[in-house]
Amino acid sequence: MIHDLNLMVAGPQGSGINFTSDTFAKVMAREGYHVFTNAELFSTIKGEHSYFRVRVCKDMIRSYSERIDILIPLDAKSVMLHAKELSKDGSIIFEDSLEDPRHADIPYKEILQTVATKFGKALSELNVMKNTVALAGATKMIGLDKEKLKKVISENFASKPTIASMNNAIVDEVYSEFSPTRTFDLEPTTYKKRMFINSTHAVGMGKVEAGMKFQSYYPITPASDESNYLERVMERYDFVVEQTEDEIAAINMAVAAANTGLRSATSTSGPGFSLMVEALSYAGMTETPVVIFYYQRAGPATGMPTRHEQGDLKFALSAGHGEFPRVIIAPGDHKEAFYDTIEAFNIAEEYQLPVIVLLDKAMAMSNYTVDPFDLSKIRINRGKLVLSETNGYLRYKFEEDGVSPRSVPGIKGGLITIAGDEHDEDGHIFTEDADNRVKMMDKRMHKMESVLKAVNADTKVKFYGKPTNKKVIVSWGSSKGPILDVLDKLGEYSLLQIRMMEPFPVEEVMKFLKGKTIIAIEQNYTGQLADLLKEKTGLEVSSRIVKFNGRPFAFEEMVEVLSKSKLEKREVLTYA
Amino acid sequence: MIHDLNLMVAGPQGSGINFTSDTFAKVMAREGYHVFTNAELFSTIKGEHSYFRVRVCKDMIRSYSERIDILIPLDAKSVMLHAKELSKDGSIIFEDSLEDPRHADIPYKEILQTVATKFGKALSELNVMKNTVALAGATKMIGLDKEKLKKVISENFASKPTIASMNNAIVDEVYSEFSPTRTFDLEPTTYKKRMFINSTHAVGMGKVEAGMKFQSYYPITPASDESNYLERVMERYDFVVEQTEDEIAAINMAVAAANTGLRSATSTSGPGFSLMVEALSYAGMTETPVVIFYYQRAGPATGMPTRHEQGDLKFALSAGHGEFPRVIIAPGDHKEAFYDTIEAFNIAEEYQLPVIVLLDKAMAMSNYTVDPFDLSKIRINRGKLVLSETNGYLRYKFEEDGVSPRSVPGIKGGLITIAGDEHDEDGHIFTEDADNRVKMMDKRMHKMESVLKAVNADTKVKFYGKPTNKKVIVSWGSSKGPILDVLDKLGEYSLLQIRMMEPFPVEEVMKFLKGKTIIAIEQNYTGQLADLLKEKTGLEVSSRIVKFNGRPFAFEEMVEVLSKSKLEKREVLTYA
Amino acid sequence: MLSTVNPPAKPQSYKTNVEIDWCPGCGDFGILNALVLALQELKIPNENVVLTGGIGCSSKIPHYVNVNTLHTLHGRSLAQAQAVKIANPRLEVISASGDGDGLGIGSAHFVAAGRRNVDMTYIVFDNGVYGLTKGQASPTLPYGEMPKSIETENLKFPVNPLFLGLASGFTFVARSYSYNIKHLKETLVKAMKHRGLALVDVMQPCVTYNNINTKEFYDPRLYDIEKEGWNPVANNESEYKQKIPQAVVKSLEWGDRIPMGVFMDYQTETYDQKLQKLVPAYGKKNYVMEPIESSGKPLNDVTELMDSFC
Amino acid sequence: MLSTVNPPAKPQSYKTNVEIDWCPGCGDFGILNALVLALQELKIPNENVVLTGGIGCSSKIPHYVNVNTLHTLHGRSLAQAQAVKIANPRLEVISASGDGDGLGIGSAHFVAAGRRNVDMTYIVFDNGVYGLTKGQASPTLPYGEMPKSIETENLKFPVNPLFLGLASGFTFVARSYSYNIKHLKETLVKAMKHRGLALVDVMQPCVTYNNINTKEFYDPRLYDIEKEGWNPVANNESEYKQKIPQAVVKSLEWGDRIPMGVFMDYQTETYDQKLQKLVPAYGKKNYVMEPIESSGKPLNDVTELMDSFC
Ligand SMILES: Cc1ncc(C[n+]2csc(CCOP(=O)(O)OP(=O)(O)O)c2C)c(N)n1
Ligand SMILES: Cc1ncc(C[n+]2csc(CCOP(=O)(O)OP(=O)(O)O)c2C)c(N)n1
Ligand code: SF4
Ligand code: SF4
Ligand SMILES: [Mg+2]
Ligand SMILES: [Mg+2]
Repeated sequence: MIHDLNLMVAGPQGSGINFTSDTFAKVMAREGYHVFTNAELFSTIKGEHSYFRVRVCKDMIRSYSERIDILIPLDAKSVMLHAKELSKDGSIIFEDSLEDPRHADIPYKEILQTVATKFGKALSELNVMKNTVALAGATKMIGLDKEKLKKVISENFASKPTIASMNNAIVDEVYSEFSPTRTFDLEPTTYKKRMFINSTHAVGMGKVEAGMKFQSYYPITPASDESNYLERVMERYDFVVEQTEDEIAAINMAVAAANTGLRSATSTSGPGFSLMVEALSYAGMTETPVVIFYYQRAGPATGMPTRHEQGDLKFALSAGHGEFPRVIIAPGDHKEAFYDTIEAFNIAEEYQLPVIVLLDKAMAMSNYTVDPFDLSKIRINRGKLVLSETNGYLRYKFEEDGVSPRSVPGIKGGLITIAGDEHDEDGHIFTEDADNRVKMMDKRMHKMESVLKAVNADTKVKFYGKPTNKKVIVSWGSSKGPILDVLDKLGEYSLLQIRMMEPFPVEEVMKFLKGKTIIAIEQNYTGQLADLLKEKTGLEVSSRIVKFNGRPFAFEEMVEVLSKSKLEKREVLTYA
Repeated sequence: MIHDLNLMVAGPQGSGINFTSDTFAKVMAREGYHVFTNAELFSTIKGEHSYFRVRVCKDMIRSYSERIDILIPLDAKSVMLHAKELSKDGSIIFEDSLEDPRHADIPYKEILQTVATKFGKALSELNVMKNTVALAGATKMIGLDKEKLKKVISENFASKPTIASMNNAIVDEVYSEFSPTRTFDLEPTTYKKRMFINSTHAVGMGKVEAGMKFQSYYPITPASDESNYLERVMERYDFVVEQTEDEIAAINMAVAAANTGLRSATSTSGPGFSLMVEALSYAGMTETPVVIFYYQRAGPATGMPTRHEQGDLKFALSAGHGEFPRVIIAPGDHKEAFYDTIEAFNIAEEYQLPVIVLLDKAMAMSNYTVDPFDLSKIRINRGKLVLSETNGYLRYKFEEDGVSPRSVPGIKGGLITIAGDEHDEDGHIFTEDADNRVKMMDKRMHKMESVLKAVNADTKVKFYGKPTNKKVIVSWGSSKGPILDVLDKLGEYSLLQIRMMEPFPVEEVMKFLKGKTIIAIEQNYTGQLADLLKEKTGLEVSSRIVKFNGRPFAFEEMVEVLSKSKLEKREVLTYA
Repeated sequence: MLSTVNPPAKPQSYKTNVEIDWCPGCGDFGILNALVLALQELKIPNENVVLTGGIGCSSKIPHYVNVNTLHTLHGRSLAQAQAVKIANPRLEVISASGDGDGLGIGSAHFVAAGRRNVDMTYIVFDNGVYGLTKGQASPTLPYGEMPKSIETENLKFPVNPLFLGLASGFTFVARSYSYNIKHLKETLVKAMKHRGLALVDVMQPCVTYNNINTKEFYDPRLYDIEKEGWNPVANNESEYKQKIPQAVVKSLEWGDRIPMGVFMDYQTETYDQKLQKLVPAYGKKNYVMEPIESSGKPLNDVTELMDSFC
Repeated sequence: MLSTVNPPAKPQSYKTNVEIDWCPGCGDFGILNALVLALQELKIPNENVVLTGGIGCSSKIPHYVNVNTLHTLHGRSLAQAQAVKIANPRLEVISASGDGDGLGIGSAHFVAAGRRNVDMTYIVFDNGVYGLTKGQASPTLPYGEMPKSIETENLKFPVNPLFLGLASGFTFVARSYSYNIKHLKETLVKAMKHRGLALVDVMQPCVTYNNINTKEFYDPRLYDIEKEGWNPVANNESEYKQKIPQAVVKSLEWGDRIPMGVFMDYQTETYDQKLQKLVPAYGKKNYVMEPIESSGKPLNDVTELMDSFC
């Protein structure tokens, strides 16, 4: 009986790795298992070596494992590269014969020939279906009912019934012709309905639920998956997704649509965000409720576009010239990504400022199982939006709480004047008066305190583990998953996940960290959260555990480093 | 006998305020006085109310004073706005008669009529020369030899001799017709040759001396004054100044010209810098020696384009996605601006990284007297530049010190491959190998330590005042001037001017600040240097003295706040 | 232009009380006056008009017109204006830019705007210089010229806004003149009535910095192409393709005679019509007024979406 | 093009050993091959050639050509290339961009480049999609089309690179085809020989994402305008002005017959010639090789400048 099973599909990009691993994952998720996947691909379209990992377990898992139980290499290069990572009791499913005793000898050619004949096709036409052979081989080794696999295949090819039938015929053949010498006896589980998604889906659904009506974007890895997902559902939920000429247009359009009265957002990654910072500053100055979804990837410059990193925290914190209020929220998993998306729109509209939701490639490209979201508790708050006739209207009126009523074009008596120059209450820019300047700066900057007061504790930080533990890890974003997986194993650590980066929740953080030995774990070079922590609280971390080779944390390296008797000031993790 | 004299010229923009105050300043500088000016103008072309201050003293002065001794209002509005600021022993020079006893009654009309007749002109044609009447009135009150004024006027109108003669005839008339009731007896001084310049000139001369061959820019206040100055001298010193279509092109062109082998730079202000950050990240990734001159102005967004602020420190520190090395130097006066400019090019080429020279509007638009630069000690270091035939060349070769030899196009055997994606030693991008990534990140980031080791102490910090003082002010940029002026008066304070912001000179800073009561003085809202200090050293300032109304520090408000028996945690200065 | 205003409301004055800070004699005044007259003629309720500007002397015009205004960033007037119209197609949207703003830093948006054909009007204040930053060369300054504000002669060939507008796909392309308020007003009215993206390039002397392209320069040169028989209307795609090269020929004229008037007026699918292909309810519902919550509870329900992932 | 190479050196191979990662069958291969052949024909020493790329599948071409290469940022290939040539006019400079890179995010540089007329060659890899980000619509994708990689049909009208090139002031404008290596090579040779800014728009099928603009689509449609009698050479400004509208007419053809060849070839002042008006020594001295110091001491002396402020 094994607790978790790790499958890897490896091969040239474009050879169906994605299809194979996803189908497997989906089948296992339907069984009620928790499934976690990790995709490592090149920034090219076809041909370069890539690999996907699928980890399956009856308990919740949030990181990939270095251990491979079943390896499905789609070419000889992948055998060479990955066979050494395969556990000694593991199994390789490969079409050609191998010297390796772990080779699961499935009669590929015969199976395909049988099915080809049955459907009156040439053998070569079935080449693309080799992956199905491997897939069925794997599920058979796990002892899965073949009908379950066939059901998912049928759904995948819903629009191409013949293809579905052929693939399913292959499944039947594999199940009848292949008698595995090794099998994998996974601890059983009971069925629970779960979604198999990544954060681009979670954010997308969050945007729909939040009532977003306008999203502008410019294609970029890994952010555009989210926009492309939204394009698929915009017809059904009535909103506009606009692909722009560049990221400058993307954010300017989102800002303008927000000032026209729609909930608006844009999504991007590092290079694109760099082009957006002038307009971010503008959104701060003009008190525009716009939400920016920032999917970090390995930088600097074009960097490694399909690889992971949390390297842009400090940049997001101070991007844009001049000083203006902004809110930054960093969800740590897909579930948080969904709820935080809605919260981000609420904060943006209540306080009339730009909100950045900071995500990363690991969240964008790692699919895993998530319980369906609880929609009953969701609330929408549009703040002081004025949608009916008014008079004596001033867009930037000084109010007790610093937030002015917000009219939009089309409202009788509510003409707006939005200005990126310093302005008076009416939005006009010709004062340059020193006192007005001070009042307007105070008005805008004061919002940070208001946000800090209003936002609930859970949105700011989350604490995991025993409160009495002496050692507390601080971390953020997708690093949370691998850390939690290890906490379950190593009881002496707790984790403080910082979720709101700006305004920084000093009070909540101090509550959990004062007097503790603090370890920062982040996926960047310098340890940006550790710096921020010191700037905001004066607290010094005793060790910075960092990783910056473009790959997310592996379960094993996390166990390894945290099991050390003494942590160095800087620990660099390098599993790949 | 007065120690310093303060003159103000006020009026609608475009009415010659600039000419009047500059001429006066130049005449006094020629006398051997130290002269300091401050310009407050609107972000418009003509008509809006503006004012220039000129302060004159035999000792060095570095700030403006609220006290006005001579007021030259060019319209009635200026009388109304500024007469109240005039000291009770002061004098107003205005064409129309005033109730104010301080009015210096110069017979404008008669004087102009006399000169008009002499030159056979209509009186109306001399309207534009009213400022000369006021100017001569002022110099007469100071007891200045009229020939000295006439000499400067002749130089100003060198290409228009008739205009010069007419203006000088006016001077003669004023000196003969006007007998001031009040005079200003300024402490005498001895002549010393000094330049009357602002930082755009200092930087411009620094660039010429440094051998810069390519500057790209897009017009923006106040940075473009520097480029426009360079355009005036490029013919003589052989280099190219290129006005681009936007700031994105400006920095990309500077980067490309640098990689082609020229010392290259670009100059901008906040909104423009925001558009440059993607390419800044690229310069870090590609190890390109490019220098960016960043003239801060009041933000956010378009903000107050002609007003002062030091609001972009944190932005400059972390601008650009991903992590890469950069150097940031912040000169505190025009002299430092000159030498730092040359140093910036040296550092950029020695370490092959982007260098940001952080300036501000107060430096860009405040002309004052500066001793001629000492050119004898200037050194040029181009680092590992390869300009002759080579072989086995690799642009990003791993070397002990992390700096690879740098070839450029045109060198036999020295083909370069520059890449903004992560790359191998040869600049090719197809590895995405995890180990190579780690090595390349280390290579680049390691430069920060090297710079910190190599740069001399004076470039990092400067300390002023008694080392034994318990109270130390930390500050940066143009705030230094007003603070030094006050230190001379209040002996209990010392000043630590932080000049290198990145890499941060922790050691040098600790040396001067450990155990002291620290006061941060900055011209921004939040106290950005204080934050940086805390992040880097853990040191907490006891008070943040800030100003963010768009005007530089006045001498008096600085004295006032530092004379307080107890400073609050936050002190906001608001003189305008 | 706004299809129907129902019920027609009586507009308030279209001028604000804000003090105007352009230099005396600046061509910008004429554009302001003509725009106000055009709005008066069309009688669109003030609250249904949105005017955007970039950054520059010209781009301050929003503050002087009593409608909804967005004073945006340098070069971004057109990008923001299009989004306003996409967000709420019931609004009448006008965008103003300087020649630097629109044809230099903003030209990527200019080219892309032609691809959308959003139903709005874009006015370029064409003065050959960067007024607000003290008179540097703008993209339309002719080659070799050196207005008094510039250190060195202009080494760049000029952008021709009309030619570029035609090439980019603007469906209405016109030139007018800030000192001919009647022609300018009429041109603006036509531009606003046009369904689709309209470009109005306005010769606008900058009296402070550009001492070459002055009133004295333009007055004797400008002539009205429509008066000389040009019919800009293209009734279908083939007429459009046939008229484009002719319009290009006219746009290239510069010298003793400078043409003004409407060069092209072609009606084809606008962006709102096109969006309906993807989102059938688009434009039928008013997204701005459409509630997204009821007592704080979201009106959208993603259950279906969640199920698709199970 | 590089005026004279003296002494003419024998170039090494123009191909690198780097493994090419385009999809099998991609049109990009043809462009690479044609470019290498063109360089071979012109025999410019490798070290005197600079090739820049933006970001995209196409923009990876620098890694495959054995010359100096700058793999820049998305949309900035042309901006950087111009600066290389300005910095060192002795170099032969070629810039590559995808259609998204060059005509979308980079189009402000495209328009501005026409104003300078830097002597260099700009190759646009025109495949109708954003290849590297998985096939979204690029600015040249025809209206209403929906290649298999796209969620929704394309609502934008396409940019016409030739028309836009003519309007922006490119002095050499051509179209070729990646599967017609002979024509493409000859076109590239002409472009490089042209003194001034040359645009070569290459029809480049993306076999992975664009199942509409394929080899099967282009093969029967493309015809050579020069073979049908078009003479693109304009010998002076008036010929240029006269030929522009004719070239525009040709550029508008699209459908059963798609024209390729050189549409415009006009020689006028290049940017290096123009720069000499302001900086007489420009181009005479080689700034890159010119020393700026001697034993560490600066060779420039600003004493004169300092004096001017005293
Ligand atoms: C990103 C950015 N760069 C530069 C500027 C500075 N700037 C302000 S106005 C202007 C040019 C204005 O010229 P134009 O658009 O022709 O308008 P005009 O003033 O001539 O009406 C510039 C460059 C800015 N505000 N923002
Ligand atoms: C600023 C920025 N935005 C977005 C991207 C993502 N990106 C990479 S390639 C590409 C488009 C490539 O399309 P194209 O230029 O047509 O080249 P192709 O791949 O089709 O050859 C995009 C949008 C990026 N690298 N940088
Ligand atoms: S500078 Fe020129 S464009 Fe600007 S307001 Fe003055 S005259 Fe008009
Ligand atoms: S995705 Fe298209 S353009 Fe890119 S390499 Fe593949 S075929 Fe070529
Ligand atoms: Mg202009
Ligand atoms: Mg493309």
